[in-house]
Amino acid sequence: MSTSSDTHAARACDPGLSFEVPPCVRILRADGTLEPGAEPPFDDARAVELYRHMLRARIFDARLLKLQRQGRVGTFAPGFGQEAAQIGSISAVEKHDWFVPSFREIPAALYRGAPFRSVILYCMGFEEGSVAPPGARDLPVSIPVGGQSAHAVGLAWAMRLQGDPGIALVYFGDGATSEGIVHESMNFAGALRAPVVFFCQNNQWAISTPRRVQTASETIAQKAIAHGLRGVQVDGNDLFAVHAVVREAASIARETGMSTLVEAITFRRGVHTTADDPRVYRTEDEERAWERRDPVDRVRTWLTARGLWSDADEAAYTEAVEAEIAADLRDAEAFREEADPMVMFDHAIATPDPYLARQRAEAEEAFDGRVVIAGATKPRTRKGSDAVVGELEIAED
Amino acid sequence: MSTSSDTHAARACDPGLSFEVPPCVRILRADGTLEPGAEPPFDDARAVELYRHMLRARIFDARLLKLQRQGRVGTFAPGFGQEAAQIGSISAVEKHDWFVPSFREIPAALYRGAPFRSVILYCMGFEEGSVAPPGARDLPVSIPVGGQSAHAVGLAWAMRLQGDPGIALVYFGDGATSEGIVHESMNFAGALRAPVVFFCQNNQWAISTPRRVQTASETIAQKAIAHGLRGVQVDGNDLFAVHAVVREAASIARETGMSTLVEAITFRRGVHTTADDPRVYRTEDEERAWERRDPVDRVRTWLTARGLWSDADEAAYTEAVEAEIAADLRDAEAFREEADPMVMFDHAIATPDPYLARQRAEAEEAFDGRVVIAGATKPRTRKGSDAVVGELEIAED
Amino acid sequence: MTATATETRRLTMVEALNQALHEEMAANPRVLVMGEDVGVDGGVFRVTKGLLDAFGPQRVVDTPLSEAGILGTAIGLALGGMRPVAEIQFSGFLNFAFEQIQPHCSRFRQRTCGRLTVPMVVRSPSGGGIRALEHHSESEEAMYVHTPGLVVLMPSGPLTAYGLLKAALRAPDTVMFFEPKSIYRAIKEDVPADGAPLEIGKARIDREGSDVTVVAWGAMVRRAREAADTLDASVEILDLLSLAPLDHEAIVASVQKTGRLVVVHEAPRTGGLAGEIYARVCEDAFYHLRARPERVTGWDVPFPLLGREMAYLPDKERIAAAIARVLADR
Amino acid sequence: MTATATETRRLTMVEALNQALHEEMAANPRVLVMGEDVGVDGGVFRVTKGLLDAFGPQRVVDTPLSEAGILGTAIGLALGGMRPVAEIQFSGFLNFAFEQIQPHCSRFRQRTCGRLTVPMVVRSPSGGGIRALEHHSESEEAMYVHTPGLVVLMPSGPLTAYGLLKAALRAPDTVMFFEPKSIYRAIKEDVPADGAPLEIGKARIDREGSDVTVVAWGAMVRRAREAADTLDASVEILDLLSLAPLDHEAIVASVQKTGRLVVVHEAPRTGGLAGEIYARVCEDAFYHLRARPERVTGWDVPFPLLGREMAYLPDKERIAAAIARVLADR
Ligand SMILES: Cc1ncc(C[n+]2csc(CCOP(=O)(O)OP(=O)(O)O)c2C)c(N)n1
Ligand SMILES: Cc1ncc(C[n+]2csc(CCOP(=O)(O)OP(=O)(O)O)c2C)c(N)n1
Ligand SMILES: [Mg+2]
Ligand SMILES: [Mg+2]
Repeated sequence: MSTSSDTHAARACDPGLSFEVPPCVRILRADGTLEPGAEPPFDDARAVELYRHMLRARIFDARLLKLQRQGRVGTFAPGFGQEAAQIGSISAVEKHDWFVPSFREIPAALYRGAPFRSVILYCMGFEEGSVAPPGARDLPVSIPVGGQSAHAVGLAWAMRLQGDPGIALVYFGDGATSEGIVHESMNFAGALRAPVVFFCQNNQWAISTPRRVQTASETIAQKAIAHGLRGVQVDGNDLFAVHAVVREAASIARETGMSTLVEAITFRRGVHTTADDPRVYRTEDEERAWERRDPVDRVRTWLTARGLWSDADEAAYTEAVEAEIAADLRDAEAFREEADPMVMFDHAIATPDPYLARQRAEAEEAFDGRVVIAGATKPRTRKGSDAVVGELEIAED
Repeated sequence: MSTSSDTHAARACDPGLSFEVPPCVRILRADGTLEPGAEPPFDDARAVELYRHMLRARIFDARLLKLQRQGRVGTFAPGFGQEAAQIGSISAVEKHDWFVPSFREIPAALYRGAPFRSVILYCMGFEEGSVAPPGARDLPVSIPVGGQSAHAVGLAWAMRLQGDPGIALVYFGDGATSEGIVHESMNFAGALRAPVVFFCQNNQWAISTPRRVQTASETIAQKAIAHGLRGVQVDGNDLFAVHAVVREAASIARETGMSTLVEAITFRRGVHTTADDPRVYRTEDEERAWERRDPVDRVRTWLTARGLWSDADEAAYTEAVEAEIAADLRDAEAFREEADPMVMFDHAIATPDPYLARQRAEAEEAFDGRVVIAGATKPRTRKGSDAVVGELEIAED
Repeated sequence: MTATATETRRLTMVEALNQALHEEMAANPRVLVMGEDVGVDGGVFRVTKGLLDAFGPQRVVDTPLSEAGILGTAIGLALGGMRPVAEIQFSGFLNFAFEQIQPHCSRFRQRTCGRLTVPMVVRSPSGGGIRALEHHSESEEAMYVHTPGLVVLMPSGPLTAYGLLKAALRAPDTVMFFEPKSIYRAIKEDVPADGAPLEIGKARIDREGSDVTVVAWGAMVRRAREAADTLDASVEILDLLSLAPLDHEAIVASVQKTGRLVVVHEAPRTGGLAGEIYARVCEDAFYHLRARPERVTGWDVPFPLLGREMAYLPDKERIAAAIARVLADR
Repeated sequence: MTATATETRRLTMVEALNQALHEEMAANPRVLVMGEDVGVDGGVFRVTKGLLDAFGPQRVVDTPLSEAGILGTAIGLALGGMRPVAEIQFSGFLNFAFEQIQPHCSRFRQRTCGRLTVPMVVRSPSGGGIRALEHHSESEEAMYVHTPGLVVLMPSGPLTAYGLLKAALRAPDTVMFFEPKSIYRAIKEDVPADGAPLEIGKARIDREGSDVTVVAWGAMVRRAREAADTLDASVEILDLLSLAPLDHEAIVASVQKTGRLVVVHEAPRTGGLAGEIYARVCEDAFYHLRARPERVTGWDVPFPLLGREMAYLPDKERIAAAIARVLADR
């Protein structure tokens, strides 16, 4: 129950301690060749598969950006330049592990199986885009910076309590490490031995704020030391290294309960969100320097050199992805045309509230004959629905 | 404006780093003798003076506890056992530096010049007890754990902006280091180079929660590493060591802007607050072990051995302090009898609000002929005051 | 409340809450109690006393000192199939966790069209009257009521505390459960063993009357009763119990009957829930109102230190005077 | 506002706010602007554009990403003699700093009997209507109004934004300054150079009328105007500007004149400020009310993603219908 006095006696004469952040891990160099003596963490087939995921995400990202510029979807946060960090990490955990994204993880979400349609719907502003299939261990986008880190700790802890071998992999940025909640979460993970991989994509910028303004610490990885966790750095534009480092962190977490903070050093090559203009705060030189370290090019060069990928493969795959996007976009736009505004009443709360039901009826009346869905063209006709607001859903426990 | 690409290139190949928490500093051993080769950081006269401050605080603490048990003052957080940590640290900074307490710093506040009367008034529940003299750089008690750490950063930064050589010394406990705001504050201090000494009294307990449950980190000091600050440990029951360590931290802060987190290893010998019962969560063994390391006894033994202090001195000084307390207590109890409830209206806000003025009048009416002050016996007679609520005070800028 | 068991015991609110926790933890292995000092210490008010011994350290967990961490982690637990009961030591410190409550507790359901939900209970002692330190006496229920997606409950005595906490532990939503700390030990009532939960969203008529409706909740119900006792009038006292959802029908029905309204709350006047109750009455009983309604509340100033606490909180005298004025109006 | 200078320019609200900051920073060397992306980027809405160049990095500071850190540090700056203007990027993220606002901004003055005060401005874009991401559209003014010790302001256009921000920068208290982001660039008005501050606590009659009073603030003032334009009635529109303190007299006087009341706000209905306004009217104009008042508000659900935002926010049609109903009542 209480700490023994001897423990305290020992504490009062601590002999001094030293802590390490080991050298940053890299396997695949920017020029697409392997570091001497280093090997990919998986076989060729898997390398091709993961490359396809990276490429698929990049194609979608570019397409979504165009759609946003055309006014067909709303604001979003592109993953351009961070594909290795995301695909490398998410592919290193199991389907059974929880995926806890921030707001920039479209590539990782696609890897987990989110259809383009869902992402498009979300970007169009429909909660329906955040509905993961039953049983999927994927959280939706979390916009408030850092807050999701605590959810990961709770999920990991819940699994441990239920004898479930899963862990939680949570994403956030360099800027997020200034939010207290990220520290509270790491501290909880340490104190409760909840198995989490805290995956920080240090993409050098938090909107216009550069990494060095964000914190005086030499690395992000060393922030783990504050909470008794492991802290490691990895070249975040290196698919192989990210995968290897996260796989190791995941297995340590799974086996020992010890969490790791992984700092993946990468670069946001695009805009922060579509509302942002990076030219205001950074130089083309910097952008070009990171273009040379591009994560997608790097793997393509390596695959091509090994004869595992060709320009023809690239063209064919690109075409297939574009077609898939086009189909899903049509679908999403059709959905929007029919979207029901009343959904906001139906999922606000499950506890019955007659006053809310009355507001629902008031809304139904007010919307009649008008267009109340952004981007839709058809006026809503009163459906005469008599759904009961807050009808008690069957609680799972 | 923006980070150069070369900086980033360098970042991506960080060679690994190591960080130190140096050995815990001790000068005066628990048995009242000096560590071999160690010297007090000040002369004999100052040692006596600081001892008197420690003793004075301890006498007052015991008296206040009795008053609380008698129902004459409300709840408070005793400093019993932490006198070396507090007097050692506060005496190592200048009057001109900001003193930013948590809720357990009565000893430090007394050192800064707070009269017993003020502390008693505060414990009786009167804001008047928190009014420092004009120009004093003392913040009032901060009850919400950790929040005051950010104020210290702002104060330190304000001084730097105004060309003022001061620094801020902020107090908090081991438990507070789990609050996000403490990390946000350390990070701000690092990022802005605001000169702060973060002084953590690790007294082994946060109410009933032992240090090891609070965090998985080996030390509290290492939490500084997360934010690029210095982190050091000191025997918090050693007046000399605490003074020396804080003096150094203060002078580094003053000269370079680099902040330090000092972990003073100490023990709360008494109750958490007067509402707490430590027997529920800790053992007598533990309490006895720390009794042997008592900070006051330790200095007394040393002083006595050097012929600087005697039992007669102790008795005479104790008597003088008791008399001073008795006088201030009488004064405070007289104050209470006459205390004006309307003060809460007068200092809530300075912007005029007629609706608040109306509530004030309503209150004045409601209080007439009744006792509305806790502990007072006299009914209030309507003073017919026509004070204007929210009269604009002269803003200082 | 319909007692389903025969055995009843005379309990304080602390004991009644403790009993509800014991029973629900025994019945549902997913229930887990967490917070600062809830384990070994049994909570600073002893509400969780004995749970650690009964259910072990896996289910009764002393956490690090961080409110956002507690509630954020509890959200993860709830998403992961557990049913956490998180204690925040004093409701004033919920401020430190608001970043998890509004953005996450209140929104996961809508965010995912009902696919992911956060059924959990946030227990917190609230209100003044115990001569506590600064920040230990706030009544901030209005801001949670104004946050859609949350259930907000406040019992007024041992029996309602028991029934509401049991209901909270079975509710499909995040429940903010405010415990009026000044009556933790002030009242004893007969509480059944394994009693039924109360229905969320239903107010209780504490006392029937026909001349004036006094709406109150938490510790103020008792205060209203004391005030009514001093008056020669038929006072109906409505004990809200559920602040979100509000029992709109009960409020409206009572005022339609009495034609007069007094609302009492500890929170500051401006922006407090009295305004909402006025609005509900204006919406559905406007033409029944026979007199200007009144509100008796904390003043629009920060809750003072304990010396002036009595001068801050609505008391019997102020409530009685307001009722009398409303009765005398026109 | 009385223009004290002759020169005026046609400005958007963003430009007017920017001008006010320029002028106040030039006039008072203690004013310092801080927050996420306020420096190099000029703020995500460009309200602080050009300030870094004009006043340098000591007075225009890009901070780390932490709202509690920003406001807590700003409190220290204010206590230390500076006059910080802290920007919180979106008002939804004020949740992350509530632990500094309620416990400290609102209380230092009372805590020290006026000896230590926290005169500072917390600027934050608020409200919906710009098709933003989740958490970027909230209207949470009611919880700040319900926190004694704070001033809460919300302009309704460029000119009021200018005058109120100047007032905020000279006020003795912490001012929560909410900028309705949907009208940042939607309206242009003539704004004087070196104009006078507006008086805090005073509402503005946006449009005089005699049949019904519509109380609104922020972006809803314009919406109310559009609604009134569709009706054949003499509508008085009261633009509150100052939410704390509320201009009680102006509200009461208008309803005493018209006898009818509609309140419009973006925030969810239950617990929103409409209730408070009903209460004020009940207190001082109860016997003048000739019809059941109405409120047109956001629904009691979390602010939806942009697809359903139009269905959430009060619009011209809903406001006009409510005014018509109130006019038709009895
Ligand atoms: C609590 C909170 N504060 C502010 C914001 C606004 N905001 C969105 S993203 C962002 C920067 C995040 O930077 P980082 O953590 O490095 O992630 P990145 O965008 O680079 O992926 C900010 C300030 C927010 N969403 N949440
Ligand atoms: C934000 C907040 N949460 C909880 C509390 C209740 N509380 C007061 S002191 C305390 C423990 C503090 O422990 P520590 O920081 O170690 O300081 P100590 O009391 O040991 O001096 C707690 C939980 C509080 N005052 N503020
Ligand atoms: Mg970033
Ligand atoms: Mg402690």
